Amino acid sequence: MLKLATRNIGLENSHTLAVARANGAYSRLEKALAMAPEAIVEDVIKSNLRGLGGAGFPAGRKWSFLPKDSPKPRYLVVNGDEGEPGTVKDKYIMIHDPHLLIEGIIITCYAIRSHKAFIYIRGEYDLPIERMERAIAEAKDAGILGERVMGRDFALDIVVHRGAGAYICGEETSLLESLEGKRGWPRLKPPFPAVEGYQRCPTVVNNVETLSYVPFVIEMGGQAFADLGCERNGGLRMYSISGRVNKPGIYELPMGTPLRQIIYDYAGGITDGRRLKAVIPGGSSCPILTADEIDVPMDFDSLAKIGSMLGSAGIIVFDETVSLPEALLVLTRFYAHESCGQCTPCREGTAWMAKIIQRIIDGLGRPGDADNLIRVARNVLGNTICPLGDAAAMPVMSWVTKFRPEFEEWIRRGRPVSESPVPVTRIGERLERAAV
Amino acid sequence: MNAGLEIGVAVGKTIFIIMFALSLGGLLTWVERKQSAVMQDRIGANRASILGLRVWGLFHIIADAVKMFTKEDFVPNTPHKFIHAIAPVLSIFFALLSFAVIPFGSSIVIAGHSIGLQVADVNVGILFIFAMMSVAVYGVVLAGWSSNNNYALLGGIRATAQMISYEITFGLTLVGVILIFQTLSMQEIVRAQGGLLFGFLPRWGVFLQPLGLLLFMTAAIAETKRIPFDIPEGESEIIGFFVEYSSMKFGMFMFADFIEQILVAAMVTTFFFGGWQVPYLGDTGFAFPWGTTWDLNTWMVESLRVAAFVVKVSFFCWLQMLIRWTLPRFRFDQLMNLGWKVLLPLSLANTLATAVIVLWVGR
Amino acid sequence: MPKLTIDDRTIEVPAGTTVIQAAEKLGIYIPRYCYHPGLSIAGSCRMCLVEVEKAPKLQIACYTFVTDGMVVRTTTEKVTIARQAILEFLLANHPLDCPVCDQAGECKLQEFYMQFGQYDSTLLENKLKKHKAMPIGPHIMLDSERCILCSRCVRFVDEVTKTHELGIFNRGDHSELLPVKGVTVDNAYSGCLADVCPVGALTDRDFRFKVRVWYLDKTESVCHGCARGCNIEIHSNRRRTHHNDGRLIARLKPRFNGEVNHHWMCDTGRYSYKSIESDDRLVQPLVRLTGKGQEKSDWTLALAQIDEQVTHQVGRSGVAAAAVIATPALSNEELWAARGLFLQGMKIEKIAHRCTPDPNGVEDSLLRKTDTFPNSFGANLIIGQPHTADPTVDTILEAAAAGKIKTMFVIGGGLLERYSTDLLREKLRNVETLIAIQTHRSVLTEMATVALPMTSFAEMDGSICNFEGRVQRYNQAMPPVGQSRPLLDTLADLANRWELKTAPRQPENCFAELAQNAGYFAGLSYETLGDGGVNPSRRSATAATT
Amino acid sequence: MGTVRVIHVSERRRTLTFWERTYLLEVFRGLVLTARHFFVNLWRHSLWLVGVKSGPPGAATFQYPEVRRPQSPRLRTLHRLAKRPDGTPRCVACMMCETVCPAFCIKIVAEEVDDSSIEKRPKSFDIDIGRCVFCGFCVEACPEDAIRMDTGITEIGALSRDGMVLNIETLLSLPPKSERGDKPVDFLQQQLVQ
Repeated sequence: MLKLATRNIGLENSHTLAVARANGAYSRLEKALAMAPEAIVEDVIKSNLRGLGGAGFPAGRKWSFLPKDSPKPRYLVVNGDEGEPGTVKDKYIMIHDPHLLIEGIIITCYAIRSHKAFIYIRGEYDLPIERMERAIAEAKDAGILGERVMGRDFALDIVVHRGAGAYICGEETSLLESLEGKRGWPRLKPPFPAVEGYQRCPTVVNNVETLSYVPFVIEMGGQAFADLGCERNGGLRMYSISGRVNKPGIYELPMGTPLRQIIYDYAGGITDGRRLKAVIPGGSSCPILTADEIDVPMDFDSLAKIGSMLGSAGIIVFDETVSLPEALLVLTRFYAHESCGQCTPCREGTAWMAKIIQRIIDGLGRPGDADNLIRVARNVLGNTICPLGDAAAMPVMSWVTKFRPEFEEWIRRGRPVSESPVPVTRIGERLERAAV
Repeated sequence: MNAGLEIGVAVGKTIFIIMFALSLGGLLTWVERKQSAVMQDRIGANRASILGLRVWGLFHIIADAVKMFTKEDFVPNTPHKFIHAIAPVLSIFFALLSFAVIPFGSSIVIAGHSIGLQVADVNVGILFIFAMMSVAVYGVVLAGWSSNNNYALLGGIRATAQMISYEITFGLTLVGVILIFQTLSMQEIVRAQGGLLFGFLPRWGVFLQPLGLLLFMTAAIAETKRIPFDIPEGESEIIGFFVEYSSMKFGMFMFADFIEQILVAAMVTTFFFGGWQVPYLGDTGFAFPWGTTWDLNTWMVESLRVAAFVVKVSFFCWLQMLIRWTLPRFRFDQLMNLGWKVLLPLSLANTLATAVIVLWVGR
Repeated sequence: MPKLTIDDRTIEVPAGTTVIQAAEKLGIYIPRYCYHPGLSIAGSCRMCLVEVEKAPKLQIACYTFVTDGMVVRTTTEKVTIARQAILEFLLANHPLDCPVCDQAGECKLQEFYMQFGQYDSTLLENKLKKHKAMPIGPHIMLDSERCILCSRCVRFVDEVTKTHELGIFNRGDHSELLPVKGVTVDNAYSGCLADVCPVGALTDRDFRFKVRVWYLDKTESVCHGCARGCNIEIHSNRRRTHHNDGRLIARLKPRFNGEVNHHWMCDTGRYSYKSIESDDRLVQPLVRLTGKGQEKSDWTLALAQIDEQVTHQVGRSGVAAAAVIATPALSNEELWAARGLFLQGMKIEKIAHRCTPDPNGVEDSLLRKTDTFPNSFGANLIIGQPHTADPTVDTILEAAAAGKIKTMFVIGGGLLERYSTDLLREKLRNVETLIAIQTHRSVLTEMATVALPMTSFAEMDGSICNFEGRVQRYNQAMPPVGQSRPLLDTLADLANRWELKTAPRQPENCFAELAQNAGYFAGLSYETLGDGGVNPSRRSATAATT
Repeated sequence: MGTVRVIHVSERRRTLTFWERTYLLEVFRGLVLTARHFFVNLWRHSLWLVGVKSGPPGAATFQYPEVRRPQSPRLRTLHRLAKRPDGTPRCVACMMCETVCPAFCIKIVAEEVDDSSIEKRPKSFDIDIGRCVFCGFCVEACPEDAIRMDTGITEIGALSRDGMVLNIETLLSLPPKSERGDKPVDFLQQQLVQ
């Protein structure tokens, strides 16, 4: 089984420079620094490396959007906010192989001619922050970072920025706002960060995982990397799988691995041999898949084709004992809580949906509620500044549409579905009933 | 019979007939309200009470009288204050005077003296009544003129025009009656209606002069200036000759109206409905057409006859009320059209036809 | 110049124009909350969503810049549904406060809901509770529940006043507009917050519950608070006289003029209207008869007294001992009439308008000016320049104090803000015949031989020149207070009595005469002045360059 | 529901038949009609008089003021101002009624109240009943259901025009008909006391 980004995970002290170097770290950097920056960008474009934070925008293309003749400084911002429920991949890279990330950052900065990079890590990630800071210090001491990177005429400084723990700060423009010290509110686009980003200067914002694959693109060459994956989705990626499976965890697999294979072959199938009910394929904001839809290849394009998204590849598996309305309540409450409050549809819509679902769970549902949920979600969808509104609306729409009988039953009876062969776990009972 | 007794009898009869007219007139003010109310699904005046006693509003007569007497007597700024004051008196005076020739019974014999139940058995009674009614218009005209008010004057002029127009019909219809009964004496006319027609029908004017009755009633109502011929007054919209009158002077006009109404009822009774005659009742008792007889003494007969007269008059008062509360007012042009173009030709024709028939039958 | 089509109508607009602006040019009004032409673009209310051809989603018109060949539709079903949805969202947590809300009647939520809203609400959920009726400054009341978080106010204090008192706190639907902790919103322009707020979240404490806005009549006017001459609207309450404590003028609102004040006005100007109907207005002529104290009088007697006293005094002490102070609080027309009567008619050389600068004057880069007289520029043109003597008020007061002035006219307000009561009393002690034509009672009317009430700017048409020389006209908003009369009438009456040439009594005609005689105003009339005024100095400058 | 029958004016002004034009028969018919009413009513009155009260009465009259005409619950009668449970007026002086009033008979002066959940209340609330046309628009317009026309009071009188102006105390003191029952309120008396 080929391992790239997770190659060093599991080695003892893999986070130290010594261990990392012994296992290949910074060898790709040497190679990269010998190349022309344009060639690196070219190679990355060829590699079909997609933005693995969730949007799936080709990384190389993003880099190429930086204005060529701007006198302003350029910045690389690494998005380590990893707020999407069900996703834990960046954390592992930063904890276990920070030097891989640093290597990726240096290569990218070299490729985009940036001399300053920020790593924005979510506030709750104590250990990753500690490891990253230590790794940067080590790299600086070793002359890998600093005024002269690897002794070349290329200066690079990496700053670790600790976020304060807002889901919205995973969105690139609000991340930049947050980085600038402001309230984490998404910006209007255009201009995109590539043109006006951090401090209104050209900025590339990439996910930790994306940048961690950059050294391998250099190592293998763009085409070879692309061939690992499937069409237009190059290389591997890390799938975090959680929920009712026997072996939840992170699996680094090629792009396009079928979902069924991931669940049954790698994650060991459903707990206690129960029936699969539904799967969220790429983090909680992605539309849900029913048990019949899991033969889909896990890549950006295939999932988009069936109306879902690969997102951050945070697979969440629900078995037949899971009460979906209650699970949806957890999700919508999360989004209502994390909505930044800037634009109207998201601010009011997320909270409204959460209130409706809460009311249904409380047994006070009304006949029109399911339709109203879909209608509210549709009104939020696409009308917001940033994708958080969509992220909140899409699950509601897909869950209520695909599992409508279960919702209707709850609305009608005011309690969970009765026909379930096994007792349904009441998630709601474990939730504190703080006002949404 | 000595002169003193004769005067006493005359005074007695006069008092009787005046009391009859006045009390019935007073009663009619109550009847007017009550009858209209009952006709219109209402209750009518019933609030006046003495010690909580209401007797269906009868005390309203007294209340009205008290009110009329105690209200301010407003006299308009007019140079003819005397005429203004005398006009209502004229109105009521001539109306009452006409009752002198109305026979309210045959005659009674007291202590051998036969006393005719009529104030004055004038042998030209019809002409007398006719004259009195014609003179009554002065009251109205003078009232309108002396009020020094354009509206009152116009009302008076309308009254004159109306009364003159209808007087002709009024007179001509009576010509038919005179032709048939061949007398001008009221008592004689009543006595002439005592027989039977075709052996069973009372020989009343109504059967001999049906068209005459109709025309007479119409003209007579017009003479009394009551709805539908109330153009001289028209209280509700066009107002009339007594607009400047108040207090008892106004009351006298109103009262004159009611007196005239009784008078018309009495005349209709006398001319067309056999006056005091009771069908089949002779001087000695009833003699029914089928041969049955029922003897009664003179007093009984005479009482029945007076009662019959009172009942008949009351009925025609009621009938006039009914008409007054049923029909809407004529427009002035309609009034004139009716008078000159319908009633006058009809009454002429009626007179002519009567004359021809009387001649033919007489021959 | 890109050419675009909005609702099947084509327009060519400069590059950099947004769709909302282009649509406005076509007369198509796109509803908006957060967009304000005087502030930066937030794009957060999403009310202005429109359909742009080839765009996958609806676009916000306020932040979509026009491109050539762009096709925009503002009335499609998609747009209608989106607008209904946005209004539904905005109202989800909006309290049903309209009955007690001062904004009702000019509230954009009401207006747009009536126009674009979906009338059947599907909302069953409870509304959130937030802070209500918080006085956050001397002039502004905040009701967070009513706030729709459009952030106009936040941008106003950040971008216009740069005082940063307001912020949006908390997240999601708990977001709440609040003043920064420990800060009161007391900047010099805080009243504008009530103007920018499209709903009833920020309301004017001064206007609170006085009149319902639908009873107000609007008159275009110019602020007389300082030399800036901000364009304003006088909102008067003539229809329900028992409201607003029985006063006619309810509030002043700024009127957009890109050359003068843009959308704003300062608080000093905004609340200056209170003096118009204040209790210390002079409402009746006052006459001091020889040997008696000052008494209330009527116009006929007062004018006769002026005639008699001034003729007598001037006859005794000569024209040289006569002086006139016509303050720059007067309009151009009034100054012109005063000049005609006193300088040309009566040949009084000592006619002054210039005062010592206001020691308390404040000035900032936005609007406020040190000179609190509204018409210094015009007074200088009309009274000052063509007249060689051109004394200042100070020199005249000195001369009066020295006993050289026996007859004096003091016309127009504003002197009391520059000179203390005691100082004036001291300086004018020796003036024997003092004629004061004033709007308010003061030491001047108190000392006056005859004091005549005159109308304030709200009761009269007129024109003034701001500090740049822009000639702007204002209109009568209410009938004269008490027995006060327009100064033009008073001066014409006096001129008639002295058989001197009179200036027209109608301000419009008077201005026409002024335009004929004073070069600066040449070619101007009330019509050409229009709503925004004209700056002849700039006109000549541009004429010179071209 | 049936369709609406349109009556044309020409249809109503049809020409009269000969017998109608002679008028005589019509007069007679009219007299019969009124006479029938007279006798039927007289009969009914008589029955009632002798104590047979089961039949219909002879007159539709209500012996006011002893007997009052039953009021429809929807009848618009004298206004009152509703109170909150704590006795303060429900009215928040929003001026809706004043604005909608076609007779301009409502005059409200608002004032501020410390309670931030109410904020506004009427300082004075005058209705000039002498001007009121009882259209009920004020009740329709009221967003707080504060002004109601359910007192059942229809006898409104005063000895002066000023007396017809009801102030806030009077309006608040009036009970709804449902509470008052049929007990008549001597409204004039109340006015005179003031």
